[in-house]
This record gives sequence, C-alpha cells and structure tokens, in this order.
Amino acid sequence: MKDLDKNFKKDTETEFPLREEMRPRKVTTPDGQVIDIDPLADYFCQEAPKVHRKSYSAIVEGFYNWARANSLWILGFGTGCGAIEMRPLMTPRFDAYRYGIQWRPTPRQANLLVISGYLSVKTLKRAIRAYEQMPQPKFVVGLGSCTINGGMYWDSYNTIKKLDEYLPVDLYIAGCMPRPEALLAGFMELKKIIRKGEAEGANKYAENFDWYKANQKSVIKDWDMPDYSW
Amino acid sequence: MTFEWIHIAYAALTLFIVINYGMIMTALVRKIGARVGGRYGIPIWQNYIDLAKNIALRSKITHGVMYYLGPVFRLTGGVGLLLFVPTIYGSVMFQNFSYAGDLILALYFVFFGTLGMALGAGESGHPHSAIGVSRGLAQVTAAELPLALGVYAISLQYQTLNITEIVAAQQGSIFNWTLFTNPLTTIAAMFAFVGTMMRSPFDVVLAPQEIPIGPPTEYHSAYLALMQTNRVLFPVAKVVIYMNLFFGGATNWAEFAIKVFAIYMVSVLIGVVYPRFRVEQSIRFFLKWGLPVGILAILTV
Amino acid sequence: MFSFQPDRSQYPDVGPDGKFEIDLETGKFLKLWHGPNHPGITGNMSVELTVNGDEVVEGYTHVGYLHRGFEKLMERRTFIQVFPIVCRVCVPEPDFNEYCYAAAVEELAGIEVPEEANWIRTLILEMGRFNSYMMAMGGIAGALGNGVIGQWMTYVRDLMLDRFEELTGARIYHMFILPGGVRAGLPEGFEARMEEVLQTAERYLDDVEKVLFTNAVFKKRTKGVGYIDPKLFESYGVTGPNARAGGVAKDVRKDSPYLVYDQLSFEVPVEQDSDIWARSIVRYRDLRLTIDLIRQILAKMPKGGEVMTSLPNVLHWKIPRGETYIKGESSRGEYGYYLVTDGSGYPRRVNVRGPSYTHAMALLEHLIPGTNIADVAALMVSLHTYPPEIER
Amino acid sequence: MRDLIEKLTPRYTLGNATYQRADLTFVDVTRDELRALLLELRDKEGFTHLVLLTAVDWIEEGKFQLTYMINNREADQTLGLRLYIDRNDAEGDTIHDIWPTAATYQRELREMFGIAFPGSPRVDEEFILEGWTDMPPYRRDFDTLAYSQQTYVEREGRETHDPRATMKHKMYPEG
Repeated sequence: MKDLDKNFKKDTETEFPLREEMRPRKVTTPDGQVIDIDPLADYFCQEAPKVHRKSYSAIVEGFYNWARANSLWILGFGTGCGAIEMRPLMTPRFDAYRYGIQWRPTPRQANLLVISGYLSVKTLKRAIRAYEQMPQPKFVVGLGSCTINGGMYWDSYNTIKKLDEYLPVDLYIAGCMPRPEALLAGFMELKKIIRKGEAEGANKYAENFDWYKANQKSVIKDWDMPDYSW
Repeated sequence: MTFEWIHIAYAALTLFIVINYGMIMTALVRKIGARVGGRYGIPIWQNYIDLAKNIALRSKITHGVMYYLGPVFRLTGGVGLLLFVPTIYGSVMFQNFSYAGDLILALYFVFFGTLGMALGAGESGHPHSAIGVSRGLAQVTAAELPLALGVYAISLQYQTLNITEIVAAQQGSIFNWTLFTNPLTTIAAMFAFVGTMMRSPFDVVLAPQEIPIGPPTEYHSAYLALMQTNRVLFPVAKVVIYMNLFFGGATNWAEFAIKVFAIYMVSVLIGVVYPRFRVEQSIRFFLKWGLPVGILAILTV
Repeated sequence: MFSFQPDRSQYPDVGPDGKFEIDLETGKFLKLWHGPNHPGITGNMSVELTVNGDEVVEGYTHVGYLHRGFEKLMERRTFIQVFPIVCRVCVPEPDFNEYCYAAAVEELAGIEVPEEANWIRTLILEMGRFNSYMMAMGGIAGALGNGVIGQWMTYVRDLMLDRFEELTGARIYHMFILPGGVRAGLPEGFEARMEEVLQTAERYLDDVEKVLFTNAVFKKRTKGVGYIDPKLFESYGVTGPNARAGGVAKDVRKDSPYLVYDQLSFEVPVEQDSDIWARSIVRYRDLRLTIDLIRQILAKMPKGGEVMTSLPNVLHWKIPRGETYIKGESSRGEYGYYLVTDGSGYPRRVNVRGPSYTHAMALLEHLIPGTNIADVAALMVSLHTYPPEIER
Repeated sequence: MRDLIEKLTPRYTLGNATYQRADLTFVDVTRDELRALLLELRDKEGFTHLVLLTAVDWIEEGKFQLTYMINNREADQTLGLRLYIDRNDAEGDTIHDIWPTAATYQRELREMFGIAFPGSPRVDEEFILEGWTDMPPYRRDFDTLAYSQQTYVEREGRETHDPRATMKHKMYPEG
C-alpha cells in the first residue's frame, strides 16, 4: 500500500455552479404567457419533515408494528454490487416472499430501503431522495462491509465510508458480499426490531434533520435539490 | 322490485364476503404464479397484512382533490359493479340491487373506475402515471369493444337487459349456458376479459420495466390501501358479470367460489408465460381478432 | 376534405437534418428518466429519454453511479494487493477481471503458469459465462414482461453458484485466479456434480425454448426491433454476441485463442438479423455451447498436477517497466486489461476495457432515437450491458 | 508486424517499437501524424476496431501518454499507438469522426485526467463524477486516501496494518 501524501490538500474553495436547469429563469408557455420560474422553489415542496408520534394505544401500535414487520416492501433500487444477491432472494432457492418481503419499483410504495453495497456520492444523492420520498415509518438496511466502514473501498475518493452519518440505519448486514442466507437472517432480525417498536429511523431523521443535512451537504458538492424532497 | 331497507344490510354482507374471498383468491393466484416459477409463494393471508400495513403508515402527501378522489372513484366502480349485479342467483339476500336494465349500468361501472383512476393519477403529476393513463385508456377502450358487442349480442339473444333474467334463461342444464348456446359471443367477451385484467400480455399499462408502475406510481399509504381493496374486489365483480352472462351464474356460494376462480384463472394462465404486448400491438390485436368475433357474434344471433 | 391523418400542427417540427429541435418549454416533449432507480435498467445507471408521444426522440446514457475509482485504487496497491479488488469491477461475471489481470501480470513479470491451472481457468471462465448468460436470458424475458423465465434461470444460476462455492469457496467474488495459477485443483467428485447441474440446466433451457422462442408475442416484440446495421459494428466497437447476432463471427476465443481454447472444438453460433430476437437467440445458443464446453474441459483436462507456481516474495515484488494488453471473450464481448508497469512495486496504470463501455454509451445512444418507450428496456437488456465495467 | 512497421517507417516518424507478443505491438507516434496514420491503418491495413483509448500519467517526465489501441481481426494483430503530450497543457486531437465510440473515451479522459479534446461531442459534460471541483482524480498527484480522509467521516476503530511490518512480525517474531 502506498503511503499517504501528507501534502495533499483537498480543494475546499471552489463552489460548484448551480446547474443550468435549476437556475431561475423566464419561460414562455405554449400559449404565449411569460412566467418566472425558480425551479428550486417552484418544483419542490419546501416543508421540513415532521416527527410522527406513535399511536396512543399500545395495543394498536403493537398491531401496526406486527403488520409493518410482516409486510416489508423493499424499494427495488440496486445501489451497488450487493444487488446481485438480492435477485436470488426473489427466486426459488431463497424466496423471501414467504416472509412477506416484496419488491416495489417506486419509493412511494416501499418502506424498506436496502443500501446494497457501497454508495458513490452520485448514488448517495439519489438514495437520499428515494429515502425521503418513502412514507413513514421507513427502515434502512445497510448491506455489506462497504456501508459499515468503507470495506474494500476504504481509500476511494468517491464512496462514503459510514452510512449512518447520512441516513438513519436500522440494521447492518456484514460481509462482502453477504450471502442470501445472511440477508434473510438480517431481515428476520429487522422484523424483531420493528415489532419491538424500536425502528423509528424516520423520526430520528426528522429530529436530527440539521445534522443529517449538514453531513450530506459536506459530501455532495452540487446540492441542487430542496432540503427535504417529498 | 320493491326496495326494502334490509337490502342495504344484505348488500353490505355480499360486499364483505366478496372482499374476503377476493383477498384469499388473489393471494392463492399469486401463489400459483409463484409455483410456476418454482417458488413457495406468499402466505395466503399476506393481502390482509399488506392492507393493515398500508393503513398503518403515518405520513401521507397529496397532490390535490382529484388525487384523493382517484382511488375513491376506483373503489366506487368496483363496489357499484358488484352491487348492481345479482351475485347469487335465486337468493333474496345476495340479489343486491339488480333491476330491469342493470346490464347497461354494469357496463358503465366497468369503465367508471378506470376513468376515475385516470383523473386521479393524472393529477399526481408523475410522467409515468401520465403515460400509464394514456396507455390504459387506449387499451381498455379497445379491449372493451368486443365486450360491448358481446353484451349487445346477448341482449339480442335473450331479448332482455336484465342480468337476472339472462341467468334465469341459462339454468337447468350446463348446455343452457351462453358458453354453449352462443360460443362466439363468449369468445368475443373473453377477449375483453383477458384484455382488461392487467395481466400479460396486456399489462403494458403497469409494465414495471418501462413505466414503474404506471398510474399508481405516486399512490401510497391509505390511498394504496383503498386501491388494494379495489384490486381484490373489482376483478371478482367483473368475473361475476361474466359468470352471470356466459357461465350460467351461481346459485350458491360454493358454486360462486369455484366458477369465479376458474374464470379468473383463464387470464392468469395466459399471463404467467406470456411477455407483454406494446400498447399499439394490443390495440391492433383487439381490433383484428376481438372486434370481428364480436361482430360475427351479433350477426349469428 | 375529411382526412384520417391527425392534425399535425400541434406536433413538433422536424428540423432540416431530420431531427427534432428539442425545446422542452414548448410542451411538446417530455423528459423521462429511466433509472437509476428503475426496474427496467440493467444495474445502477440511467437513461435520459426525451419522448414525443410514445416515440423516443433522444436518449443519453448517464453512468457514474457505481464509480469507485478502481483504476486509481489499483495504483496504490502492490501487485498482489490488487488481486482481491479486481474481481469487484464486474459483478455478474467477475472472473474475467481476475484472469485478465493475472495474465497481464504474468506476462510482464515472466511467470509461467502450469498447464492444469490454464484448464481450470478456462473452466472457471466458462462457468462464469454460464451464470452471466443465465442472468441475460432472464433479463430479456423480464424486460418484456415474462418474469417466470427469470425465476427459472436464477434458480439454475444458483445451482452453478453452488459449484463455484465448492470449487472456490465463494458465491460471487471468487478471487480464485491469481497471478501464477489458481488457488486449488478440482475437488473430489466435482465432474459428476457438475454434470448434474448441466443436465438440469439443459432441461430448463428446453422449457425456455418452448415458452420464449416459440411465443408469438415474444417474436412480435423482438423481431425487427433494435436493429444494428452490421456496417456500424467496427465504428461503434461492437463485439461479442451483439456482433455475432449480425452475422460477424467475432469471438476472441476463436480469433485469437487464449488459455486452452485452441484445444477445444467448437463452432461460434451466428445469426443474421441483428435485432433483439437475433441477439437473444445467439445468447441462447451460446449458452448451449458453454454447457458443451464445460463438458469438454472436464473430459479433456489433466488432473492432479500442480496448479500454482511459486511467486517471488510478493511483498518486494517489482515488475520492470512495460505495458501489455490482455483480452478475452466475456459473455458480453471483448474484455481486456491494459496494464502499464514502471519498475516499482505498484502498477503504473490499469485500464479496464469492458464491452459495455461502447455498447451502453455510444451504441445505445445511437440506437435509441425512433424507438418506442416500451422497447427501451428490451433494447438495453438485449445489448447485455453491465454498468460497473463502464465506470469501474 | 515488423513488416508493417517497416512499411510505415519511411512515411511516418515512428519511434521506439515494442514487440510485446506475436500479436501485440506498441509504437510511438507523433501528434501531427496521428490522424493520417490512424486513417491509413483503418482503411488500408484492416485495423478497423478501436479497442481502447486511454492515458498514462508519467508525472516524473511531465508527460501524458495517450494509448490508441487498434485491432485487426483477420490478421489477429493489436497495435498500440503511444502518443506523448505535455502534461501541463494537456490537449489531444479528437478522433470521434473516425470512431464514434472515441467520444466516450475522450469524455472520460477529459474528466479523469483533465486532457482537453476540442471538438469532441459533449466532452465537457460530466461523465462519471458529479459536482467534482477537485483536480482530475486519475492524475498521479491526486492522493485518493488523503482526499477520502479529508472528505468522508470514517467509522472509529478501523485498524490498518502495514503488510510488510505485519508479515515480518508474523514470520520472524524475534526480529
């Protein structure tokens, strides 16, 4: 392994310019009207996330948690190489459908985001948006060593090293890459956490919103989306 | 038919039975689909859990009034369809609100849900929804043509627009069924049936690989729960119509369960091994095969 | 006069070069992103489509979601430390990376590989090709809405992964081919168990032929769609099955035999139509060929000999200045490693030439205009692209 | 292969040919002649397939080496053309009109090495990196570990062992 270059200093001065399609501009509509558009303000909802309290009745909340645990809808977003072991999970050998686990193609209908492996900065941006679009309560599972501490890519300039700085993670599944059996065991563990009512990542995210945003913005230099996009 | 208040309770009971039946049946159908692929499949009560989960979700967002109303309209279509068709022939309890011209109303309700969904999904503003809606409306229109022609042929055949009377005419022997007395009409209507069940090869509306997943892209939590309820109710209600018109209706719940399942499986068995058509291909398919059969059915009645 | 033609005044105008002048603000076009979070995309990449009605008028591929900077990371690692990370360049078929890197290092360092190791390497590569094609077959059926083929194919792939596990100890990343040979010989009774898997695979493939290749809807969706003019093959760098589907029998295994391919007897399957149908059927026939090759290898290979030469002390292993390029025929086309050394203990530069690099970028962008939205997913899957090898 | 190089030598300034394997040759070329040479090789000599186009950073010599690797399938010959350009004012000539795929390679080189290719389509657009403001990462003076440490939060408790020291300690515990 090569030694660390002590003299290397990261460029912290240069600001990344706002993308052209995100800049405020004047637009002529098809019927001839001229309107001002500020994409960041107009296209997105600006409201910050809310902390959603639990149900007042413990029995109702318990029932809800049981339903949540037994109906995990995973967002079909393969962010890294772990996605290849997600596929056997849907197929005869491992068949996660038996446990109420399903794949949904749109974040609106999913409540479990599986970060399947390393996240490059470019994907992190998409993963954050996907996460924020999911309805509460939502869960995040980090899959593979690379979400835990960078794993193989500990010295890479383009992958994050610690997922829980950027998204509230409920569970990690270690391995490079974890086998389908490990994934199933992880999902079973997640079910236990949910049934105990401890999987409150979304509320944690809302409570520590500023901290998460600061972390995210320290990595993503071209932040051209609203703070909370949903 | 005179109206009595107890009919409302009876109708609610029908609705309850049909929804539960639909929940179990769709789960069973998914299990069968899984078995074809060699999987074990979901638990049979999974639909209930999913429903409870979706109701239990805490945050909801809305895109406007129509967005709210979309699933409501869709469910109205399903409930209305069921309630104006006699579910069990000869039973006072499950006769529902069947009346003299109910066939026309049923045809209207078949389309009603789709239109309501189109309005609601259109307002969600997602391009996938918009594309799905335009595909869906185009395809459903083409697919319903043979059904409309088939219904016309049937009303000519039995000289009535009342579903109860049509069922009554088919009683007695299995060979009194429209399936045997008028096979062309049945074939024409089955084109429409397979075409509107949103299964391969006619599921380009939902097509997860192209426009994931079409009109319901933006729907979540309680909206989705409403749509799920409709998704188990509407196919069953539609199958009830086909059963009444072509397969001799049902005189008790056991017969109902078996017939509905058998008719439903027609679309499932076709769907499980077929890739999907593009939208213009499926429209062409219906115009080329469904429409002539429908016209032929009218001519031969 | 009444005309059946729709009123085209609301439609966008075609420019002098036959292309649309795309101005999103006229409201006549719609920007539609496929990916990165999209089930129809092969992995984590995205295609930015501009559509007019159902027709796609422009498409751009965006990659970089999987970029880890491998080529940079390799420059920091010694030659032996590179070895665990090379396989992670391409997930569904990682062994090609191991082989190409190992062969490049061996050539520059002048290491001889035992004969049996070459046979085992060939076996591993063919097994990897088998897996990759299984994914592709499931993918092309899935992109057209037939999920059940994907179920079967992934099941068979799981069986093959069991054999991988038996041989190498790992399911996905095997780290089995390293400079100097391979880590181990064949375990006891491997051939019989492999034969079982191959027979199961053949049974499933018979079913696939019945369900998919005789299916009218599949024919209708794929024949004549996504046509690549064979004249473009050279300028767009099309290799592998995509070229073989257009009548050009490009196959590195035949053109420039590496490992032990010159001792195996096989004919490269070729189709003429160069559309999605032809590309699917070429993959299907190539998969059959792979099954046959695995049998041949197991029958012909020497057994029980040395599989690893002794390397110099890997901690002080320096390779003199030089450069080389090693290529092989992966399931997607020509896969190559360009390795430059500078006399130090670290590689100066490693460049991975993945076949998807040309297929998914320039070629796809060239093919997309004029297709239907519904065909984009099928087109992309039929090119068989894996994004990680584009951006490394 | 030697025949081809000898045939071309009178008309082009070819330097320093390396005959790496029977089917692989590397040769130095000059920037002015590159285009004509590539066209001749493609049209007359059957080198129709552009295998790859990449760069090597020789920071000690202040040069980038551009490698154009082309392949002749019939003759089973691969030829690597080495072109050295100045590292400080790195600029190459686009060949996207000869091989359309070269545009992608040039986009990558522009982003990863900072080599300009004026005239190449979409060359200045982001290709792999997004929102990158630092120096091009494949340059040798970019230290990926240092950048990573200065940018990303690391989980505490990660231990890194120097392989040499560890192995020495394991194999020769006495020292």
